[in-house]
Amino acid sequence: MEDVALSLNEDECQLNKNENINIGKDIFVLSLGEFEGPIDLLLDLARKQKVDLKEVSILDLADQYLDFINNAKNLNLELAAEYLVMAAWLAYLKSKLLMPTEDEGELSGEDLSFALSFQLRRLNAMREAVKDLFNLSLLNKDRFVKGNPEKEKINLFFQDNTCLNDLLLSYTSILRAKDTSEYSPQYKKLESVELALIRLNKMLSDNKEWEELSMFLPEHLFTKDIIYNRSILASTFSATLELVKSGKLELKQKQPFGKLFIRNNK
Amino acid sequence: MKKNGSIRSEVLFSIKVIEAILFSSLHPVSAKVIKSKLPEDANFEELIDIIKNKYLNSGFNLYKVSDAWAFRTSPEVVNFLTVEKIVKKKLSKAALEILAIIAYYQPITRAEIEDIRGVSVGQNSIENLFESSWVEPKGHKRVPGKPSTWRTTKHFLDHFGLESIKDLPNFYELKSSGLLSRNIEPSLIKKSSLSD
Amino acid sequence: MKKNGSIRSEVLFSIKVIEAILFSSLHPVSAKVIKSKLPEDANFEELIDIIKNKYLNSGFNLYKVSDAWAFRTSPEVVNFLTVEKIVKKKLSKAALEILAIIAYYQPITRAEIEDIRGVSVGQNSIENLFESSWVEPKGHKRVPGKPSTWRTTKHFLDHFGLESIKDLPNFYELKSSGLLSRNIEPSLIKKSSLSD
Repeated sequence: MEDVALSLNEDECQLNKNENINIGKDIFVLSLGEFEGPIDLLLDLARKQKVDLKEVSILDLADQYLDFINNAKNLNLELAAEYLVMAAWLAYLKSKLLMPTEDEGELSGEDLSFALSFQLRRLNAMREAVKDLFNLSLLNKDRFVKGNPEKEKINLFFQDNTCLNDLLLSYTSILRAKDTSEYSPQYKKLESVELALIRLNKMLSDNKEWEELSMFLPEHLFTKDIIYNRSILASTFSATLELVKSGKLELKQKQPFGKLFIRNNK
Repeated sequence: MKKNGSIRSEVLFSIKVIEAILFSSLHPVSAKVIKSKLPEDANFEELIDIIKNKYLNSGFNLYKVSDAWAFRTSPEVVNFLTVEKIVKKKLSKAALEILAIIAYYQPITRAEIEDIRGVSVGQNSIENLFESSWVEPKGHKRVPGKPSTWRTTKHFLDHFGLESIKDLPNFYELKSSGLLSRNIEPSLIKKSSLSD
Repeated sequence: MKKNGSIRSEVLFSIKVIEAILFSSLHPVSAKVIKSKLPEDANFEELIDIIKNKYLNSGFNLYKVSDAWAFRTSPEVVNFLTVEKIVKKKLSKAALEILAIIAYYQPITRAEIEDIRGVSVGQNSIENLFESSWVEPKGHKRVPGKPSTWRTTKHFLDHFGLESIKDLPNFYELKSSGLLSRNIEPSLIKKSSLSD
């Protein structure tokens, strides 16, 4: 909490701050900027009537306000819209007060002027309240706090919030990290084209007749490793094409997807 | 509490404890904190009364601020004190008016403050009061848009030497005159015109 | 100074002034400053004596500091001014890792911990765990340099609700709980029964 003292200047207490405004007189000093909106201006005008706010004549007040606004217009001053809205409303109120209608459901001129008077008295009460508040015994002005507050002696108890799960997660993260460092990918067992070439060369050396290519696959072809089996088929076929290309071998097939036959080209 | 006309020693000791706690603290100390330092069977209200009376004619007095207590120098001797200057933070006239309105009408929404003042309340006005610990939000009003409502803080009471909001100047007079009502409804207009 | 057994009102007022000055001042106040606030004919020594006696059995007393005076809380009740606060905190990531390694591999030396973690262990890391009673030294390893070995404490078991170190889930239990799977998902960690 900030240690601040509120202060209220004497001039801030002045509610009748615009003594120099003379309504309807030749000397007319306009300083709307000093008012916080039309209600503020109205309150100021009401206080000029120098009677209890309860007794203020709303009709007189409306006239004074409208004079004020008209004067401002004559001086070609730009008036904020809210001042004009209030002027229009007061003109309406005035007509209601002067020519009462018996229209049910609409507020009477008396109701409206009471509402306005209530609003003025309420705002005035709050302005007085500000003054009253500052007439109290204020802290750091009339009453003082201890000059040298003693340092709070605080005993801190540290309660460890670590739970077993934290410990285990920490441990397993170490284990996982270690595992990563020893990781070596396992390659699938495959037969290379080079191996198939060596195999075919050996098997073909003394072969002069057409024979089915499947006869040249290794003996234990059908192992459990399907990928390995397929790699043998693929590499054997690739090696065959390689040997045909180099002229060492002849290859024939009678029909599409039919059996392949090979023979030595010597 | 008294035995053969003499205050028992436990009571005397409890009084000492309370005095020391209040004496050493800058801010008002809540009843809850004080009670936590006293024996279970201590009669807190009676102890506070004894201390209040004891310092009635001292250079510093016991003040109640909401549900907390604090020693503050007596306003009687203020002219004899040369206290290290405390930074005075001036609030604008508008801010002071808003502070007073919040104090008297709390809890109150920004829109209601605008109704009373007849002008819009700048975005920062209430926030500034909040940052200086004069006001604090107090939930939302159950109307469309659920606007925040505001109330004054314990610091506000402490600053103006008030025990509670009911001790605000003319609080009861304003209340009974109907001026503390927020809305000017036709029904209210007629009723309060009668109450004058 | 006394008249018909009652202290004169000027004296009472001077006492109030001195009390307020001492209360509100930041530092002990010198006799000279206090005297400057009192009427010329005031008997300073007597006033100070009265005040000293007045607060002899209070929660705070008048102390003379060199040639200055100040109120200080009574040493009798100073313990009641202590505020106890519990601060909840967790071990740091590094400390937790070291603690976990000690728990699983105990007794273990600092060098061995470094081997497992793959990073060096800060000079204070193990000492901090020791001061917080998580681990304790357990003799020396019979290797060159005779390094200290560390093990977890009874406090460690108490804190984690373990009866013995054997109750820590072993490698296979961790594996089956999913904690060791490579792509461990946060949701899995939370769902894991180990958290209970």
